[in-house]
Amino acid sequence: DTIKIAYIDPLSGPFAPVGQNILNSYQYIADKANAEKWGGEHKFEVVGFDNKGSPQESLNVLKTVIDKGFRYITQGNGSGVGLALLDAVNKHNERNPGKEIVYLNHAAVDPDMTNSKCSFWHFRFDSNSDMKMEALTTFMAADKNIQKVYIIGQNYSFGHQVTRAAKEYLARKRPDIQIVGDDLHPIGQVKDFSPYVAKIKASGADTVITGNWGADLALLIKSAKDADLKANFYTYYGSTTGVPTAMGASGIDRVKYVGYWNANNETFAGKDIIEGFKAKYKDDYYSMATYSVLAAMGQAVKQAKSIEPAKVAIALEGLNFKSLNGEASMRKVDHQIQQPLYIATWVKTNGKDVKFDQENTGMGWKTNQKIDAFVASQPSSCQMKRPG
Amino acid sequence: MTGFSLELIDVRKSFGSAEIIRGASLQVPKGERFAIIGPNGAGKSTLFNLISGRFPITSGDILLNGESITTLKPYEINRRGLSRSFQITNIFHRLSVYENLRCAVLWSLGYKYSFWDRLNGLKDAHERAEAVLEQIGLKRRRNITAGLLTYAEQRALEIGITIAGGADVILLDEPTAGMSRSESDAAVELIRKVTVGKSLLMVEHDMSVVFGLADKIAVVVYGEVIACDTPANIRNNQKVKDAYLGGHAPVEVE
Amino acid sequence: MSLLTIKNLNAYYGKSHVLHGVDMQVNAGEIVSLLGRNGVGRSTTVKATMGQVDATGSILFKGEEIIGLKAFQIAHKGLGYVPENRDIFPTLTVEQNLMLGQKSGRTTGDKPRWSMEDMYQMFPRLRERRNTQAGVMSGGEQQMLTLCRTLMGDPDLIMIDEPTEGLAPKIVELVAEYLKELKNRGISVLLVEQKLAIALEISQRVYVMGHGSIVFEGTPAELRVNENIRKEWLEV
Amino acid sequence: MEFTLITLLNGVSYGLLLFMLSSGLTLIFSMMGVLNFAHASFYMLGAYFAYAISIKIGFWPALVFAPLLVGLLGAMVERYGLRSVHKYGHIPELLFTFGLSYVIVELVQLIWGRSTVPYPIPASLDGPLFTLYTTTFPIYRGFMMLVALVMLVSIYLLLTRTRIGLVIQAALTHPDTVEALGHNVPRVFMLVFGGGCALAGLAGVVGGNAFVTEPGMASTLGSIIFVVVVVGGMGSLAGAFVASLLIGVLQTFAVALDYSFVTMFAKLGMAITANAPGYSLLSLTIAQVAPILPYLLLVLILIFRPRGLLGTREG
Amino acid sequence: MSKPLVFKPINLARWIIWSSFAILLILAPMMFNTGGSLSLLSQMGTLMIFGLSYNMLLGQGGMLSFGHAVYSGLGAFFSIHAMNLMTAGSMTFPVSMIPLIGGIAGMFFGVLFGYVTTKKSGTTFSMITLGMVELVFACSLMFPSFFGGEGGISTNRVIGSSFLGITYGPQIQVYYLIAFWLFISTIGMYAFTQTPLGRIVNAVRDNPERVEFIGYDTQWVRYLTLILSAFFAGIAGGLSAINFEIVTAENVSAIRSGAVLLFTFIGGVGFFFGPMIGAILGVFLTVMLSDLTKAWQLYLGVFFILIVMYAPGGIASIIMMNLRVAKFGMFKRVWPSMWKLVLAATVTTAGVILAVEMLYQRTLEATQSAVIEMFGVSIDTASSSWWLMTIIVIALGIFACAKLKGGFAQHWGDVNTEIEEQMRRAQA
Ligand SMILES: Nc1ncnc2c1ncn2[C@@H]1O[C@H](COP(=O)(O)OP(=O)(O)OP(=O)(O)O)[C@@H](O)[C@H]1O
Ligand SMILES: Nc1ncnc2c1ncn2[C@@H]1O[C@H](COP(=O)(O)OP(=O)(O)OP(=O)(O)O)[C@@H](O)[C@H]1O
Ligand SMILES: CC(C)C[C@H](N)C(=O)O
Ligand SMILES: [Mg+2]
Ligand SMILES: [Mg+2]
Repeated sequence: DTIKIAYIDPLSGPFAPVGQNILNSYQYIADKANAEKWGGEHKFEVVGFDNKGSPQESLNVLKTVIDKGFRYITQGNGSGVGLALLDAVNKHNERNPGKEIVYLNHAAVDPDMTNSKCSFWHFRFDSNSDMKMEALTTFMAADKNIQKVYIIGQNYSFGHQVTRAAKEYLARKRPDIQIVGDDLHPIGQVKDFSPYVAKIKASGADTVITGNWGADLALLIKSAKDADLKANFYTYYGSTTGVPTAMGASGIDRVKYVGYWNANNETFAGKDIIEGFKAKYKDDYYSMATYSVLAAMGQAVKQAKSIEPAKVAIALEGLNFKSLNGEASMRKVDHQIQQPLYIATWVKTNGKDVKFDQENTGMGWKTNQKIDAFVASQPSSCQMKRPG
Repeated sequence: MTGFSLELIDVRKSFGSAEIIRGASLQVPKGERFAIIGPNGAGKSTLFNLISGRFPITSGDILLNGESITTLKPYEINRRGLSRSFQITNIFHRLSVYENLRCAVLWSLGYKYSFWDRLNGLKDAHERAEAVLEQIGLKRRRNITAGLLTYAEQRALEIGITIAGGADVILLDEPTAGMSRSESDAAVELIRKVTVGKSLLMVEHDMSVVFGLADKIAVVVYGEVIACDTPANIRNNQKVKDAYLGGHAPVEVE
Repeated sequence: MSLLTIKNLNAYYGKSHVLHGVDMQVNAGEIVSLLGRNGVGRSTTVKATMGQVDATGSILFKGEEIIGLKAFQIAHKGLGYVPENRDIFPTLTVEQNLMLGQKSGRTTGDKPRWSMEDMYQMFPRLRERRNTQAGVMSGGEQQMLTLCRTLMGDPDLIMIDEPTEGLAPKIVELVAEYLKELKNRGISVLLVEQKLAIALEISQRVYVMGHGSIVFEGTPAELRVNENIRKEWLEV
Repeated sequence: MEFTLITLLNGVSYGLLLFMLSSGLTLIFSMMGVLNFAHASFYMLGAYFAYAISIKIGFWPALVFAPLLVGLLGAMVERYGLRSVHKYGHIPELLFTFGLSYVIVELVQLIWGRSTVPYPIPASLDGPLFTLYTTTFPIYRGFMMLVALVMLVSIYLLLTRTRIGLVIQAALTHPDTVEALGHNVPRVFMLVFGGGCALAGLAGVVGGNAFVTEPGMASTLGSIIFVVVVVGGMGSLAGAFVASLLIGVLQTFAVALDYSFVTMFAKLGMAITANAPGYSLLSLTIAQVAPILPYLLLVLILIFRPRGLLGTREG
Repeated sequence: MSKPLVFKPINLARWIIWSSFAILLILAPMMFNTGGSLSLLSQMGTLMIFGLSYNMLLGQGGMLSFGHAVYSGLGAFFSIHAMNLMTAGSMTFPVSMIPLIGGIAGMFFGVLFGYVTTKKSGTTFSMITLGMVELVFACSLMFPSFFGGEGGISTNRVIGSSFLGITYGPQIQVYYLIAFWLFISTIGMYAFTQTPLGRIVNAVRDNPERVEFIGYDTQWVRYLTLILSAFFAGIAGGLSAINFEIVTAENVSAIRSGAVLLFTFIGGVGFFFGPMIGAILGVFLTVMLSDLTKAWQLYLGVFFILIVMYAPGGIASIIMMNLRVAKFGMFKRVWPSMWKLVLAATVTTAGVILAVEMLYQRTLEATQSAVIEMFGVSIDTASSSWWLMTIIVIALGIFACAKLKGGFAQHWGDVNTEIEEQMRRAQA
């Protein structure tokens, strides 16, 4: 049978570039999975639906895809949307027993989704923002040069989570570090970051932590370069579509990111995918969660011997599987994936440890450290209601 | 309480530094028809605008039925029983002729801002509108959109809207402008008919209309009322001849 | 010498046929009046000549066919037009209104016949109000302004639609004087008038129009004696 | 001190970019009465054209040709679209441009894709212009300011030395009469619309690489330039200039100020705790309310001075 | 807009129209019973109320508002908070009446904001509403406890135990709730057009100055109308809160306000029912079309521009014009030239759609396969023969349109002049 997965993410509007890249990634991996029979005799099909970046529109799309017979949905671009979908999926499953749907989350990383708001029908294949912050601060703690930190983020749930976690964890690990300022700006609306940069500069910060993504990150870094801000940037999303182009050489050695994968990893795992993807789409493969989702799903349907969501969900719980960053597992208590994390720095490619560039800039990410799954792991407050 | 419907006491009006109305005084007794004549730019229309509340006055006083109305808004003045027409046609061009008139009667019948009355159920408004329609001779054009009327018909409608509310002081600004002889004769008849028992103040350049209709004529020159008298006296007033009439015989019939 | 010759002019508003073959002409140095009742199509004739109404037939101006040309092209050929409903530009000042009367990109090198100063001398009232917004001027003042505005474009033939409408009797006389003055300066005038007395007094020839075509052509004297025409077409 | 100066400079240069954008809009709006909702889209086109041209023959030619191209396009839009809508009145005109903005953004994506295009600052303008204390001020920002000023002067000359403005204003009420006076009204309309669009295009050429060239760049700037035009006074170029600077500086400074009622009261020795009534309102910092300031200004201006700062006519 | 159309449709007793409307509402879910059409119908219903309320301002009052979503959006937020309070047990209220809370909230803000906005009219009014909506929208991110930040506020419409089996869980129940409110609101708003205030606001639209001289304060007229319109907008908001079970900041945004303006205009502002057609099309275009094609915004934009350019009275006026022609028995005179033009236009449209889809495939989807399925055939976008064919189709279509347009315009014009002539004679 065919396992039809509805991809509900922005395919138009300001966030379309990221949405389109990830959809391509999914379809590329699906082709690979089908060729390699990851799901046994079952095939994967990922179909894109445009939610225009809006929670409300996503619920519309959700209704449509349910009517079209989809039983699996995947989403990731924006925790605001994620939370709305989570809620709607819960309601749907409650009202339509026997016709449940499963939400495969590939990137919405608000910790609440696997804590206070956790759901049996939701599985997250990205490490949540607390886990990433745990890794990031662990890495930062070792750097004695870091004295003054400035936190800047987008004014929405994910941005708030990053700010909170950064303060909490730094205070725990390096109480000597001073938080010299924090800012939340409207998401996707700021054209000129120079006032923020002036503020950062005035604060004397040597390090900036930001969860910004898309244009918000690109513009921030550009302004920092213009004003000659000599601070290092610790980001979550330096490697997403558009950012590498925008920062170009100005980000060299200054910008780092924390994520679940890096193309230039220790073994160059996923090399063939990156190359194949680039040949096909003239774009970079960076959303490795697409691989994890299909790998886990394939294994789960084989285990469940069914593609019925209720059964597959049970199989997914606690599943151990191999992903491109090594061994990963879907923790049963909260459906939060446990996987290693990478910290990498933007440098010129050198053909040795930095082979792959991004967006044809001639620059790429050099792995600084691979952090084991347990280091970043967080306790969960999830009280999951399981069906039956 | 004076016997005047309308009284202007030393009214002045300046636009910027230019004083346009320079102490005009005038008394219109109840039930009389007054014509205002005067050279172009003398301030006749401006005077109307002051009386009807379109512009605030600079100094002086205007009394309507003995009460000052200088600080009131146009709609408040209208509610006190003064209604005016415009030199340039000013109707509701996308509404039908009938609707134009019905709108004009609503306030005076007390329907105000009502959104609970059914318009078609208001018999009194309907009857009043129909009556005015009859009076202004537009019965046949009842359901035509007002914007599609001919010029003369629009002028008639303009007068209709002005009188529909039943105001007892009526101001008409060049009601027959642009009409042909026969049309303006008809208009004079109409005005005569609808202003019976009311006070009328009318600006006109057409001397046959003025002398045919007015009980008294006020002459405005440079923002002042230089004369106010019966038509016969005005006709022979040398000052008026100099300032306004020129060599033309006042009643010109070809 | 014929300055303007109109032959078999038919004009339409959308589908409604308003002019049915109008023939008339204006000679250099003449004042010609076009008379008729309301709505017979006098304004339409003038508008069609000016290219503002769809028309067929032939209109020769200084020997050139101008039918089908755009209004601004016709204006550049030296035809001036004063519309009946004044059409002053209300947001501009009096002086700006006059400035717009001057044609853009004038080619003739010689000095125009009229300067702004001439206008102010003709109607001192306009000078007083030169910096006032034209929209607030009195009806009569606006009438003067439109006339002057067209003169500023230095036309050879000026078509004036009901110039005395809304003017005080004394000013009406004044306008009549000025029209004669125009003629003296070598400008031809095509006058559309309602006030018979004036038209007959100042024009050399008159046309009477009825239902979209010319029903009488002659001198004022001829019209005065032609009871029939006056009764039937001029409703006196 | 350093902070204040730099922030002021930033505010002024941001304000000047706003001015570049709003000058074209003001021009079109004041003259033709058309609220061009697609104005920001033409700004975007300017950036994309400049990108396309600059990868072929360089930035400097792009600086000339891209605005011309955008202007040409604008003129064509006027000629084949707007002109036929003109007779229905201003609302349909506005709606036409509203629809146009949808179409342009789609076409841009169709041609250049949905992601950011690499449109860099030319090497000759890259780098610091001067250093103020420790902060560098980029050459490119200086260049932007220069272009804006040149633009201001040339529009001013155009408006005061020609009658174009008068012709158009008059044509708004009586187009036939203006034509009968010998002015080619349709052509003037086309020129003005094209010219306004070219100005937007020029802003795009300069703004596109100062910030980012991407399909969303139009919608993000769209409403703020309306604020500029209205606050300045519809139709007043000087007003648009003042308003641009005002809003630029206001927004830049607001972002930098972390004061709220809570901190203010704290300075006065009053502590307000999180459970005081209206705490969420009182604890908002100026930086946080920065986004609403332009709109607040707009509403206040419209209530208390509907003509705008330097406007002459209302509505 | 253009020349007002004087024509009353078949002047049958009003109740026939209303009862067929009611029957239509009842039967609609049975007629369109495939998959998602129920939720589409529900959305259309809410958008109809919203559009009708907007037209109270634009069509009837001549007030071009860029900020109408403020009222529906705030109505929706109040409704959803009420529902959440009910879920939490701190409030009891029948779910069916929730839209009333929305309406009252809308009205409250109408009273508040309207006082400021309606002080002015014309462009100034438009601009203040634009400022107002941006202000409210920007505020929405500042007060996350009320507006829910980016993610919005969600709720569960199934509250308490079922009443007569109605839980509002199943979509069909929600549909009927919406249909009920739509019916009531439509009657209410239609009735408004037949009241003194409703008529005076028409007069204010046509000529505000004169209204002052027949005794009315135009500011009050606008203000009261806006308040009433905000009430109905709030009802629409309340219904959308129930339907979607989520309300986000975009509900109070300029984009939402622009959308209602767009759809109301497409439907036609000159007729009472215009916005209803607009709502049907609006939902179709934004929801269905975006599923069918990536180019939906392009089509939407082009379609809208065509309407503005060629049918500024909206779809409603196109329908009414044709009905009028038919009623006067002259349809057969236009039909011969009409069907040819329609055919040519269809061919052109098909060609253009083909070209656009192929282009999209070449550029944005280049990486997928070069083949797309359209009109039931697979098309190879990489082959030049397909492109050649498409271009020929478009060229032929445009050529035919250009040739046939004149003839049709001629016939159409003749017929309509004749009708107007007949009507004039009937009047005289
Ligand atoms: N709002 C205003 N601002 C400045 N000047 C004004 C204003 N309104 C009127 N005026 C001036 O006041 C004078 C009187 O104008 P008004 O319209 O009252 O004249 P009138 O007597 O009605 O003339 P007419 O017979 O030509 O209509 C005119 O010179 C006019 O320009
Ligand atoms: N824009 C128009 N659309 C349709 N019909 C029109 C239009 N303008 C004028 N008409 C009609 O054309 C005919 C001639 O009008 P025209 O204006 O030429 O008359 P006129 O002789 O100048 O009369 P008036 O004394 O009213 O100025 C009239 O019957 C009029 O109703
Ligand atoms: C795609 C990601 C940038 C989305 C982001 N991590 C969020 O949770 O909102
Ligand atoms: Mg007057
Ligand atoms: Mg005429």
